[in-house]
Amino acid sequence: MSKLVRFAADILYPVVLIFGLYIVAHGHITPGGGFQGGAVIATGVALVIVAYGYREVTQWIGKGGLMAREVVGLLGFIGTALVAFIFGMPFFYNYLAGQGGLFGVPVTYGPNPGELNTGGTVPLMNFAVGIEVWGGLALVILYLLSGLVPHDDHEKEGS
Amino acid sequence: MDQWLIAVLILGCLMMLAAVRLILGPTGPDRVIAVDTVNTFTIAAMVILGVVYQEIIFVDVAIVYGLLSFVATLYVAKYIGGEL
Amino acid sequence: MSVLTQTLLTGTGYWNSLAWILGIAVALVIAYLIWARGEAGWKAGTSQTEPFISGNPEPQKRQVHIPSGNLYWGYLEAMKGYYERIVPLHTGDLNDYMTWYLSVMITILVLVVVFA
Amino acid sequence: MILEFVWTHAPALLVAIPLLGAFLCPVIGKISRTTRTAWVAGIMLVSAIVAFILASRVLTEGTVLYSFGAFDPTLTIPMDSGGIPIRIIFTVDAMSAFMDIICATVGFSAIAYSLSAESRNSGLEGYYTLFLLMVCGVFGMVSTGDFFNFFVFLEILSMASAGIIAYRVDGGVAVEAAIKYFVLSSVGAIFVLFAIGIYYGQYDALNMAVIASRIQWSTLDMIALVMLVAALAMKCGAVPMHFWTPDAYSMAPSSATAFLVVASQASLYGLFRVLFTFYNVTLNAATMGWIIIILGVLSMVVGVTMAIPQKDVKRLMAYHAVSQTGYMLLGVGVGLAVLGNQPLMESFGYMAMSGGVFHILNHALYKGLLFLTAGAIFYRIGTRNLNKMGGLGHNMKWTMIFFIIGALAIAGIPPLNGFASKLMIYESVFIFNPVLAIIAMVVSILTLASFVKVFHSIFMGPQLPEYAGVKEAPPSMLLGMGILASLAVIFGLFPDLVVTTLVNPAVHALTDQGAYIASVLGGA
Amino acid sequence: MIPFLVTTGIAFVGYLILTAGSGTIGLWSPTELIMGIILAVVTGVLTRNFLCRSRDYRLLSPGRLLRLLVYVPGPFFIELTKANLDVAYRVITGRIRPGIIRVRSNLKTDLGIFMLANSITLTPGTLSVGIDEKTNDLFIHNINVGEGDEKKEYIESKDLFTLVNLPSWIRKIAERDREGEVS
Amino acid sequence: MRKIVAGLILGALLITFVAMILPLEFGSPRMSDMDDYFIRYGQEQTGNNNECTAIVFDYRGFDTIGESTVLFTAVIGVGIMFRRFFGGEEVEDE
Amino acid sequence: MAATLDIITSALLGIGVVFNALGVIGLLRFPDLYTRMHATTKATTFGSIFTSLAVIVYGLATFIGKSDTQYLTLAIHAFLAMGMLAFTNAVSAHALARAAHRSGQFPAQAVCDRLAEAKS
Amino acid sequence: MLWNLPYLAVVIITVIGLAAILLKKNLIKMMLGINILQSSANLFLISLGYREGGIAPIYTLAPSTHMVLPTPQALCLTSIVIGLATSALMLSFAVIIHKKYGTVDLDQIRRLQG
Amino acid sequence: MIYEIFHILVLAGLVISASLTFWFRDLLAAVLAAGFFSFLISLEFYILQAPDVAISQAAIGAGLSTAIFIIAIRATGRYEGGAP
Repeated sequence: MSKLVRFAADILYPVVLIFGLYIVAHGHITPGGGFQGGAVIATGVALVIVAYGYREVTQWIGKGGLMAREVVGLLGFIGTALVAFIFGMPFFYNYLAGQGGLFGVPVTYGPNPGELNTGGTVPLMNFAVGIEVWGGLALVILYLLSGLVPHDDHEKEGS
Repeated sequence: MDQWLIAVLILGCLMMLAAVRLILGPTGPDRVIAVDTVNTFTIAAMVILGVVYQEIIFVDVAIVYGLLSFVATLYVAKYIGGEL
Repeated sequence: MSVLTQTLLTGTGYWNSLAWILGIAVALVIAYLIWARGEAGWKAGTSQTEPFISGNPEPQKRQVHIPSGNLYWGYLEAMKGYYERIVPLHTGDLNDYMTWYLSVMITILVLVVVFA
Repeated sequence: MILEFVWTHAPALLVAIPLLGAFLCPVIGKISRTTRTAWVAGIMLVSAIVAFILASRVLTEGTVLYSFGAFDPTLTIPMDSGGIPIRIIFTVDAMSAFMDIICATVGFSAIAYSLSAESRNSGLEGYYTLFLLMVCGVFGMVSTGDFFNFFVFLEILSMASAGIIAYRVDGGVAVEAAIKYFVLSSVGAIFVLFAIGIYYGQYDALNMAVIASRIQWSTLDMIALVMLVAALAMKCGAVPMHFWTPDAYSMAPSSATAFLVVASQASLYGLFRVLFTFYNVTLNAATMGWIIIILGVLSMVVGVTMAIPQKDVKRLMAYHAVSQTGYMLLGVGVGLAVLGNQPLMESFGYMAMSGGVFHILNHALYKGLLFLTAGAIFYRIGTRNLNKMGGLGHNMKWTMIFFIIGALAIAGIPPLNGFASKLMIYESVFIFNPVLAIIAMVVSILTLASFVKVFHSIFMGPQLPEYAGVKEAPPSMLLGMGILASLAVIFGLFPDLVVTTLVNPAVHALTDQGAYIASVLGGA
Repeated sequence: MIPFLVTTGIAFVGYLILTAGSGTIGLWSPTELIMGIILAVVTGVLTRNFLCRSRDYRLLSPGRLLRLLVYVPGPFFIELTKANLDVAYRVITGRIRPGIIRVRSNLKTDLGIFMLANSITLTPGTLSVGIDEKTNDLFIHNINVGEGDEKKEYIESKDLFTLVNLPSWIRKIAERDREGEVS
Repeated sequence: MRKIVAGLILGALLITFVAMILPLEFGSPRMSDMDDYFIRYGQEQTGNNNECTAIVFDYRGFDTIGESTVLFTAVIGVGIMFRRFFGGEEVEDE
Repeated sequence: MAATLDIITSALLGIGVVFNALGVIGLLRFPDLYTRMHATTKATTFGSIFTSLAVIVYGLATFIGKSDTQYLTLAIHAFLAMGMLAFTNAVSAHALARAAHRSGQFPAQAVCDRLAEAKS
Repeated sequence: MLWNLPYLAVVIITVIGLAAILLKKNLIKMMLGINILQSSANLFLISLGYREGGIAPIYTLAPSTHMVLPTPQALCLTSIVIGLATSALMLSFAVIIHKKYGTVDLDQIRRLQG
Repeated sequence: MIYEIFHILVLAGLVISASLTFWFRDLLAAVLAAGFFSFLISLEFYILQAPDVAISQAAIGAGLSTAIFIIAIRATGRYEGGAP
């Protein structure tokens, strides 16, 4: 794409990123959450990809890094759930809610604008899912685009 | 409060009118601008509906829309331009 | 242990594991006896291993081999009318697959509604 | 200590361990081949052990409940939620334990087999990831007690299956098979989602026990029943909707095919769960039973007749899989047709259902074994075309023995396991309707005939010159086949062991709707 | 290091704008501020090479920022209004004389050409169709090409705007201070 | 032929679905015990103002891990499709 | 107070809707792609800015009246949506026009086409 | 007032999606049909949970606490993700099919038959 | 009243855009119609008070889904049943 679009992508990518992270972080008090925020960020990556083209982007954003992001997100999710076993609780027990400290501040009941540090394990899981979706959806786009760029191997075994 | 609802209704009608160009449009880019127009109206309608419902948080949806429909347009444009 | 030797009741059938093990053992003993009656003069690598077909030379392995397509020729010929109808149904067309699926769904629905 | 922990948390670990293994597999696969091998085999072994522990717990204690995220039962079924569980509950009854055991056994054998069978391919960490995800999907589908959760695991299973069917990309035929399977299964899954919506809209509940306890026979329930039955019957390959089966089974890698059999049986489990646990006697049992019987008979006949002229060995076996699915549907359908009638149930209904359910286990064993032997042959000679094969018995003796065991078992020759379940089906169905039993026997004979052909054309005959240098399959493949073959023989010799300990509890768990509801909702 | 700081700062400001009205420290609550710093650092680490690709920090000086803030609702909005009235006139009457012309911009920086192109797209009956990547010349589709303009090789960018000289504003915002330094 | 069959099927499905929606009533769910429980107690039990997130990540968290797994499966599947091959690939035969 | 607010917001909404309508009419009426793009890009952006402005004015006025911070948030978020809209609309219009020109679609009734000349 | 119109829309959209699946020969078109079908299922779920005059199930400073049912929204989120994953996998299959067969016409993607 | 009319308009738009997706033979136009469908269904979710789902559908339908479909069209071919 032209220089203007590339410049716009450069400007918009941080904006999209911070906005996606905002959606992820506020998943438990405003609409949004891990999946939505992750999808927003992944769309930001797709924006960079479309502005600069597949070959150039793969030098900055590797598939390995995205896959690592996805695996880390999933492990964080399942790990957050598994930690409940250490406390002798069942799988997916919300062991932080209402306990005070990090993310455990008791909420005021009824309509209120909400505090960030409530919700127990939910914000942690939100972040984990956000990271996972970020990696996953960006990888899907990269892989599909790699189907358009002919590799040498593909050329050979295509017959 | 009626003015908000009337504005939303008119925007809805305009959306349908823009869909006419989506049907007629002889070439790809014509259809793309029709969809782009619908998209703009959707965002405007969402912002106004946020006031109608008295729910401030709903406006976030419009921001997401504004940011992301751009990407789809870029992909289509890149495809039409033969660069993809 | 009792479960191992119990008889499986199938209404009219009879299935005792002990009886089967016994039967297999007897069969093995008989097989051993037959095997033991054979002569011990066999040697590998001699002309003993080659087949003797009325003194003629051994045909090519390829010619002796019967490929599977030639098996059951008679059966396929007899059932030709059936196969001519059933094989073309497997068109390999995805639309047909979907059509079959949805039509079976509709049929079941009609049956259920009618007989309800 | 650890045993106690596993004993308590077995239902959660059953899904969590394969998931963890799958999530780490792409990373660990990057380190080295041996690490990856050890990781995959270890994960599969551990989850198999957990499955067996869970099964033993179910068989000793009765239905096991595990609710995610709450110890306190009042948090799961609180006083003022109208008696509806608010969290996801895993309800592992005897039928689920039965399916868990099948999945664990076949999964472990197939993994052991695949360690050397697939070693020549690229992208192996993806392969093993998808395999573990399939295992996870089957475990989740069979042990969940929440209907939406069932849908999610169904999607995981079908997606992982589609990926694994398309695994050998080159040529494109595998991808074609995968896309056919995947389009069908995703449309089916959408209908399942519609059915979930209908249940939710009517009863405001997603828990299976709650739906079962409240279900009536209204129009909406009828439509939901039809959607579910059609979708799940399609996914297990009943006849007018079986077209994807030969495509997918013949094109997947062999170890995955052995597991795809289990995957389609998980859908069969879902079908039985819907029919027996949800509707049970509110259903018009005779109509629905006859529908299932007709599907089963069609599957048997069409499957076996289509199998005979096939040239591709795996495609032939896939048609046999369709045919064997017909036996299960027939047995269980007869049980369903007489469901409300207690004397008839006592005289032959339970027996027919035991036959059908026992056949699930047997089919998984011998069909898995047959697919694995076909894969071993393909691994060594590089073709699946029966016309090009011949004389392999000289080179691959162990494979031949395993193939004989599998072929005789599928044909129902005593004393192998196929005979036991088929005998139960024949005799009970004969009382119900003699024609059906005769059809079943004829199909069995045709199965034997078809496998005689396969056996003859693969192993018999003179040693062909182009296959002179063919060696025996590698040891890990033999291990995988050996496990299944020995189980087939043992279950054939001691069928009563299985029938009394596993199958009869499973059948009673299926038919007894009240016990299922009571175990979740407590009392009443 | 500077790109990281700049990006982090901008991201933090963005986060603060998004969460305004959440608490009592100014408009923000303490947890929001802490979370904002963390997320801004993450954004800074990941996108520092995108936002500051050209290593051009001119816009950071307060004077230019102020001018930008004045520019958007001021001259730009006036032109926008005028352009829309123009479009309304043409929509109703259907009187058009389109053509693609070349505009010499004399802008060097990416930001400058970006602002000019967007201003052109949104303002008088013009639409930027292409850009010459070397000389930063814009190709513009004009809905009503002036008499005689189609003969010229190129036209100056300030001729496009009738009320306010937008290119000079952009130059003051995005380019070097004195035009003499442009080389 | 195909069009006729498809038309019949679609017509039957249309009737089925219309029969499906007729007993339902838009705007007033038949029962809402479970959801009323979520609305009433969700905030104090999990500390989430957003009940939807509370359900997604707490009450039905296990569904969500299934959902993430579905996405992961899709990514792995797509990755397998577009992988680079090395020599010695298994060959298909017809 | 409330009546004044109603009048102001109604006026802003009215302007916005009118310009949006003009944009759609232009979209339907103009002969070729580029002129249509003129209509949609400018008019709908301008119209949507005005509808958003109505929301912003409403939010700020209510914030000042009730001193309830959520209305401030409403105004800010509406402002952000507006900004995003203007920004992305301009860039996507440019990208689309460029792509259309690259794909060989030239303006109808054009008096001159320097880009095609420059490319050839 | 509104009667069952959203449900009616769901029905029509579902039938259109199924028609695309049954009649269209192009794989991509078929996938668009599946996409539409998936969306209609989502819309069905959300419509089930709507309560007349309810507000979104989020405790902000909204005027009342008469909320729409939250569970269908949670289910719908899951189902949307599943739909996207399905589309991605299917499209990658279609791309590979085109690479190997040179077509996405279903009449020609029939090497597996009989 | 106005609100209901708007609601009905959106539902009608949904049906129209779905049939357009079915009807177009140019796949690019079909994908654009699917994008239009996605906008409208997101607006419908918004109207039905499900902002979470609306954001999700916006992010998926507006951005990623269209992009993926466009890439697939580029990789396969633009016209259904061969070029016109």
